[in-house]
Amino acid sequence: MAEVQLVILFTSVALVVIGLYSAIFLDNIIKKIIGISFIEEGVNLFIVAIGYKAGGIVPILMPGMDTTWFASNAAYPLPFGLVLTSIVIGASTLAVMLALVMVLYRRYGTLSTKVMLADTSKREEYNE
Amino acid sequence: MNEIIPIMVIVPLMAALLISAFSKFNKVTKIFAFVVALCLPLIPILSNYGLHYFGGYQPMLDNVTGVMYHPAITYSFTFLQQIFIAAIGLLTFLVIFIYLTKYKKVSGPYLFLLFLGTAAVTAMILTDDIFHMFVFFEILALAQVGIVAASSIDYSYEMALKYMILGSIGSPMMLLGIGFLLALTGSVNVSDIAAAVHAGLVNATSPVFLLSLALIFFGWLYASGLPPFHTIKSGIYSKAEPHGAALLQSFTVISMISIVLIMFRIYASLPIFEVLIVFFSILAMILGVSLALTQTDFRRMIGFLAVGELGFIGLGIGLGTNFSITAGLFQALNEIIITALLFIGFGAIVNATNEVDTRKLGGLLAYHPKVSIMLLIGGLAMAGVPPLSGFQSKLMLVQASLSCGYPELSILAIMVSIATFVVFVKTYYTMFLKPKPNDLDLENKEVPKAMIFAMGVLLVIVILLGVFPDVVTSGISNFVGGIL
Amino acid sequence: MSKTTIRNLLAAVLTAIFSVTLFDAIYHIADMINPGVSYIYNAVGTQIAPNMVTAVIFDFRAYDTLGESIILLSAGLVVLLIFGRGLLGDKR
Amino acid sequence: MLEFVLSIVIIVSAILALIQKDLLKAAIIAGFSGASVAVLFQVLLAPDVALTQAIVEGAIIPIFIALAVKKTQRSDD
Repeated sequence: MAEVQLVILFTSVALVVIGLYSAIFLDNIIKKIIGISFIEEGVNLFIVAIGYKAGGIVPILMPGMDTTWFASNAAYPLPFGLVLTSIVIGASTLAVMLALVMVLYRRYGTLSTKVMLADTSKREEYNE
Repeated sequence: MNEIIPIMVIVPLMAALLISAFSKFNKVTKIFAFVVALCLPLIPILSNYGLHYFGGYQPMLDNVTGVMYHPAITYSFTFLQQIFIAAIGLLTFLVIFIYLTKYKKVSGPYLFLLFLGTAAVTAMILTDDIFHMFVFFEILALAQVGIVAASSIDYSYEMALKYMILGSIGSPMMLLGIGFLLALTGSVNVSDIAAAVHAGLVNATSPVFLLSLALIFFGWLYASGLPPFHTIKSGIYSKAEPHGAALLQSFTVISMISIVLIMFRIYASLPIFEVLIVFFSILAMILGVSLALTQTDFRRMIGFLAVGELGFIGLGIGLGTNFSITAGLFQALNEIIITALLFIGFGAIVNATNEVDTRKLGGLLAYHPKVSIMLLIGGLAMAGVPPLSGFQSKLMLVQASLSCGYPELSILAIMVSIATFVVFVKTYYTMFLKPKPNDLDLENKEVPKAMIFAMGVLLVIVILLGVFPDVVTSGISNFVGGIL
Repeated sequence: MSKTTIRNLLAAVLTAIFSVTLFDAIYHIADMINPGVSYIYNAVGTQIAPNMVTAVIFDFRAYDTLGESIILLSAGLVVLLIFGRGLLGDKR
Repeated sequence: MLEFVLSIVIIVSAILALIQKDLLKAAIIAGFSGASVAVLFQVLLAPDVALTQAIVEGAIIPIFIALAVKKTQRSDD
């Protein structure tokens, strides 16, 4: 176990907690979305930190390296591959959310969640 | 190796891509979508059972530790997958048929989303790889949001944004749980993880393992719309076009059972796992039915009833015996078909009257007799009246909970069934039997023929499954014996 | 006490419990990491590509990468749909 | 030592982004946090992931958020 890894794991969880706090408690929808991007960042950082190997090397075979030595010293490539996928997924969902916010802002003229996402069943009764 | 298995996902995926690219040619798109949709239920029925390793990588032995690992994504195709993929394929065909006959000009993105959702749930139920399931789960979430946003119902964007925000909290939590499992076992293949847990390589009582269960469980609650997500899920159904809602609820059911089966294979040794599932299922049953009773919008009412029915599936799986899991999965199959029937039927009513408030409707029996009879049979099947299919699965559930030594649960299940019946009959009475209000305007429309056809097909399946349940249950029982 | 206050309080307590559990689990997990299948990737992958991450995402798990590109495409289409292309009925 | 500094930078900039009143500045600070995470990926022996992260979280997401802020109101009250 390495100190580097522990520090980074703690950072990742702190990011998740900060993001969770802002996604639950902040009222401004853009702030909520920034918080959600922090959650995704934290989870990605956590998974990459799993792949770290203390004293290891980058999992790229340089010319002249012995393959058996490489196999026992390289960092773990599976988590890195998973994170590459999940970064793109996070960005795509974020783009869709921002598009919805931009359209809804035109209708309500505010970014407050309390106004924008009020309970629809209550609002329908109110409008009638 | 079985080469046909990935075709089941690739066909709807490629159809979606081609339709979105060539949506300018209206007629060609229509014919193409119809033909592909017709193929969807046929492919699983015609193909053989087996495993498919992508890239041809067979399981490999790690020389250092002596453990077998699956290096590539694995798809497994058995009777359970076959029956569910055939059901979702048939439903997709009916929904696309209704859509194509309803609108003159097809919308490319909407057809894209319908096919994409089908491909995503097919991959989710086929896959044996937890991260691959997560990827297609995200695709499914985007497709659901798109289907809701495309509808012409008021406040659909608000509902889509709400669902999206909850989803962006729920799915990273699930990914975090997957990350914990990856750290503990070094693999994302479910067979590998389950083998590691059973061999005792993972300390099953460590807080890390429990936390991974909690995180994946949270993602499952979001995916299946059990409490605390029941309101948003029924809201999603009521804000989509009726035929879209029929497909959305089947997506929910299939993603629910595919995630819960994966969790069951990994965590079945933990006693708290089954307690958690039963607890949330009971909560869903009670909340679903009691909230359905208070609704005046009948789409919302069916949405809450659908959530309540999900509780029965969870109850069967949470009891954990072979018989009860078979009952739960059979209930899942019945629910897909019955709820789709109800959504399409009530959608026909919306189409004909442009009114969703039960208080303003009445006397529709004289105007739409076919729809009302079929809806009545669907509702009775949902409530569990013999000899329809809902009765068979609920009877199995009651027997299962009795034989597990929980008579309280069976009494509760019967009471919830009765409450479902009451809710349905109340709504049915106000819509169809009560005298017609004076200000209700019914001059114009016929119910589309495609909707009647779809309801008829689904009704035939409901009756057939009710009379011959053994066709399905014996196969599911074999599958369950394999995972226990 | 209004309903929103109670709900906020409950959410705060749950978030606090969750964060403490998460930190605790993280502290334990650093000792429990198991490389698992990554050894196989590092041993077999050298015959496929010099970069192991490329070998993972384009060979062993290429199907995930297909899913990723589908997500990008569908996000683009959903954004176009939200801005008004291909909606059903006469919305706006 | 580098990872300590970067961790503190990431957490502080995340908090700063969330208490910032001006949403445009918040977007830029969030991008700064994402770019620092990319450097941490480099420390963790994952250069490919670091490249993707630097492009996506460091540039594309702040640009998306800034676009959304430009089309909506700029401050948070």
